Amino acid sequence: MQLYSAKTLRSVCDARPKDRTIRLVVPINKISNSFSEAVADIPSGASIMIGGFGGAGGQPTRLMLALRDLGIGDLTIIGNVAGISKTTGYGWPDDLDPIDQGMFFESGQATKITCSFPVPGTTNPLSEIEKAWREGNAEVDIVPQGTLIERIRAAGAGIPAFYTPTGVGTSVAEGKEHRDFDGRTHLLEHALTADFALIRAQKADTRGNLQYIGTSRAFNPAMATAARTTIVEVDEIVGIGGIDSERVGTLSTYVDRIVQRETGDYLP
Amino acid sequence: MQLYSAKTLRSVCDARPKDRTIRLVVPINKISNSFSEAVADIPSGASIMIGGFGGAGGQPTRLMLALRDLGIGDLTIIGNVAGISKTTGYGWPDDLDPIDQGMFFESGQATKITCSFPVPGTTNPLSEIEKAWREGNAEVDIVPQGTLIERIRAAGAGIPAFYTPTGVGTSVAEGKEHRDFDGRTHLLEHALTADFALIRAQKADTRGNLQYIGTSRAFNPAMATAARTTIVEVDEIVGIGGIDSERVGTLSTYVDRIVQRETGDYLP
Amino acid sequence: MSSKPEITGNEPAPRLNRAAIAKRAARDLVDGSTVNLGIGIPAMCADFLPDGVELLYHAENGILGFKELSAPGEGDPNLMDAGGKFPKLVPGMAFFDSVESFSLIRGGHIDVTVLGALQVSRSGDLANWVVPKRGIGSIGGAMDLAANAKKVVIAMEHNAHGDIAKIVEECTFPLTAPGCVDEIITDIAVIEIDRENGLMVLREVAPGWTFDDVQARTEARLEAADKIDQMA
Amino acid sequence: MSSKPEITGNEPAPRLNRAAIAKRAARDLVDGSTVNLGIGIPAMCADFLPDGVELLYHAENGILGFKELSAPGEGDPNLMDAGGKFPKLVPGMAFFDSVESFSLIRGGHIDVTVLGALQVSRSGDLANWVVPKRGIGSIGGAMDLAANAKKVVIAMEHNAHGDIAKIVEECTFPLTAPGCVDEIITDIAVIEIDRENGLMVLREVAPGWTFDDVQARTEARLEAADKIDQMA
Repeated sequence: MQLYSAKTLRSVCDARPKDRTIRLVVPINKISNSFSEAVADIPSGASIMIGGFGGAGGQPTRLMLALRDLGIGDLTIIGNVAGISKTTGYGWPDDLDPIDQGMFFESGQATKITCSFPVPGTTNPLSEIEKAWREGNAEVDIVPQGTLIERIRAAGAGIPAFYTPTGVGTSVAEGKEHRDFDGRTHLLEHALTADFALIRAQKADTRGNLQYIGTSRAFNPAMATAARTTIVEVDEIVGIGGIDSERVGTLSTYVDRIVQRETGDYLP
Repeated sequence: MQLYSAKTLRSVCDARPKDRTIRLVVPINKISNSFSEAVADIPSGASIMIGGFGGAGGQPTRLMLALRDLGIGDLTIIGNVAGISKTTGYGWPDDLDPIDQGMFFESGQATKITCSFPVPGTTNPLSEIEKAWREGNAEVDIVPQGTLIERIRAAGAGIPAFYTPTGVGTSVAEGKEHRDFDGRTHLLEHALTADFALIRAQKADTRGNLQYIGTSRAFNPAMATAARTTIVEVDEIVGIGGIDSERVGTLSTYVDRIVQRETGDYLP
Repeated sequence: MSSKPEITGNEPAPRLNRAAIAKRAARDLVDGSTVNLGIGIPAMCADFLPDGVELLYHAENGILGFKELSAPGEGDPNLMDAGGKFPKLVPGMAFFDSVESFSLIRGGHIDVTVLGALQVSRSGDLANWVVPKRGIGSIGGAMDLAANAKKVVIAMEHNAHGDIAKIVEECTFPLTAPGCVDEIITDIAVIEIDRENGLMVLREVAPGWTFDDVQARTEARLEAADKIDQMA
Repeated sequence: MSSKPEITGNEPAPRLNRAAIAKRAARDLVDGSTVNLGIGIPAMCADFLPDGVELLYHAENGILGFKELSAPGEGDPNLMDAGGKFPKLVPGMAFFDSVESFSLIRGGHIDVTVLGALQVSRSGDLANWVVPKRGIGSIGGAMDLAANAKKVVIAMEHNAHGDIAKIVEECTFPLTAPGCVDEIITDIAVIEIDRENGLMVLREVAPGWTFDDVQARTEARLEAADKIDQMA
């Protein structure tokens, strides 16, 4: 075995510019008293991941409403299926008026969205995102869903970039590095982070462990790992031990703030 | 928006050489009657992932014993902590003689291992892997644990390669591509697949969904996705619905064969 | 832009309806396979499975093993499919997040996906996510599915409104994935794509239709199979 | 190879024992942080946490939130820590697989890791996985932890058997990660590494020891802090 001295190795290794801010998990401090308090420090110009898949289940609807009411602007939104529920009813119970990410474009607060599904098949009526895009008020960055979630996962997992076969030979591939592995062409895709993640879970314990239910996981667990600050809306906050250790969907280390919904909230 | 014709795009896109073998999930066919039957078609020269972390929990011990008894040779083993339990007792109850991946080196059946932790701190007595390595009978490829599991995950997830900061400036980085992202140097690492994965779970349903318990997950779920054929050893086979939909740790699509242990098996 | 094939005279016989297209597509689905069905005609395949065939349905938002939908007005928002509908909770289902869902797709673990299309080219290129004149569209999971499923089947109406050809020599719409389509099932034909040789082989026609009838409504050059069967 | 520093005469005072090294290292652990402790002296930190400090312990094999170990001969093989011991099941624990475990590490979500070392260089290079003369070693999770934890603390005996220096100008053993160590806590000293300037700053000495005593047992050049405290 050869010996390696630091001197020869350092030539390929820059100093680590990693974020060394130690993030505490002192349980009591994670619980916010209200949705408005939980989002109060989000500044204009922030990038914000919004969890769920699209539709009511798994969407942090109360946090979104609080963010809208905060009135800040120039936001970049990162979502998945975005802004189509209001015009199509997608993923919402029939008896409720859908609420979706289009609200930030209706209000003019958001100027950009990165997502996989920003418009429905029909254009009558126009969705808020398409309206803003047509009027030149919003940049819409459309990413294949698998690439989008993998980029978010990568940001949380310390992977700055990876190769994927998805999107090769399409407009998605424009300007991207191509590389063949085992005779198949792939694209280089980069990690996607954000200043904040607003996510939704069924339960949190006071330490910040989260439990999800059914298909409400979707983008929530990965976004929790990828944003600098993760804020979660839950139906219920329970004590330590109130979540089965086998069913923790997001580790407490990733969670910064928890807000509990009011009992009997009519919104899903 | 520009239009893209197939002709201009094809220049960057090779035909897909992907594996188009359709893998069936007909439930009844997945259950093997014995451990020896489950491994019977593994040929000499095969690459074999062995799940768990190291130690008794999550290790497919009965499948390993059946593989050893099959008597085939020239095997490449892919594991994690490997072959240290027998000499140190690592991860085994005090009252049992530990069984570990060293058995394939003791028997001379394995000629290579890719793993993160092949030898204990002490050399007295020598572990089977170290003995085989010293005698020139085994190649030992030592990979950082996080890189190893991510490479296995990548193989299952259709990611041929990714960048990681781990290993930069060490012997692990030799001969690998280096690239800076955001001012930090990273290594390019490649997906790692295998012909077979032998894994361990607590329960399977007849369709092949798996449930894990405690820390017995470890390398098992990722290996199930990465190998061409996945064989699982379980304590119990239950009917459809016998596993909570919220607790499926490995999807049935990934599982090819299931073998149930005998009730009251003294081995953990 | 899409060209209008020259069609002389009336249609030789009625076209199949959407349900019949789905039924024909369902006939090729192999028992026990893991399947992802797109919205529209593809989703209808689930209603027409042959006896004894059971499929494991995957939805991008994180379910494997769902079956029928809840009645309108019922259902749980936390148990949605990728089309925004609410399936019933059935035994054997598995829930997971989007990372795992797309690992399954991108990793090549989906046996078959049935999708709709705007255009399919002779070499199997698929365009199904954006209409150029609208300028904005939704990719969703389509690019991952088209590029990575083991088999890609298109179930669609053969022509767009105004008899516009959708099966073309080369796609003029932005692609979803090049060279990915294995088979096309329409209201008048079943076409297999021999990608290696860049050939479209007509295998079946709707009752009362001939090779020439189908070719007249298809921009791409078709080859005739040794024996052309009747769709049923 | 490692050089032997010139040591004249006997030790000025007894060195701290292993428990005392762990106790000193434990003093710097911040309440509520996510921590991974290596085997040996680092693992002993858990026994010496100051009052009111609660840590969230992470083990590579997939637990967050474990506490004390089961009694010898007891414990469940399905509830192991990364050192191969069996912790007790306590409320608030979370179990996960190795993919998630190393996403947590590599993603920079571990606040502090305390590890042992064979050598640490003046610029913070760490060597702790292989002894060159043996030629084979185990990396395990050490490279991921050393390269990616927010803070890397080394807790070890200051010298190897035979008074061999472990704190050196440049490592001669194969590295675990370059430029990663923030602080070293030994049986005779607490040393902070100012990586930006490539300086090792001696902040504390064991009772009865002086800067010169420690420097004599250290190959790397040390700087004296403005005030050198006594370890306690």
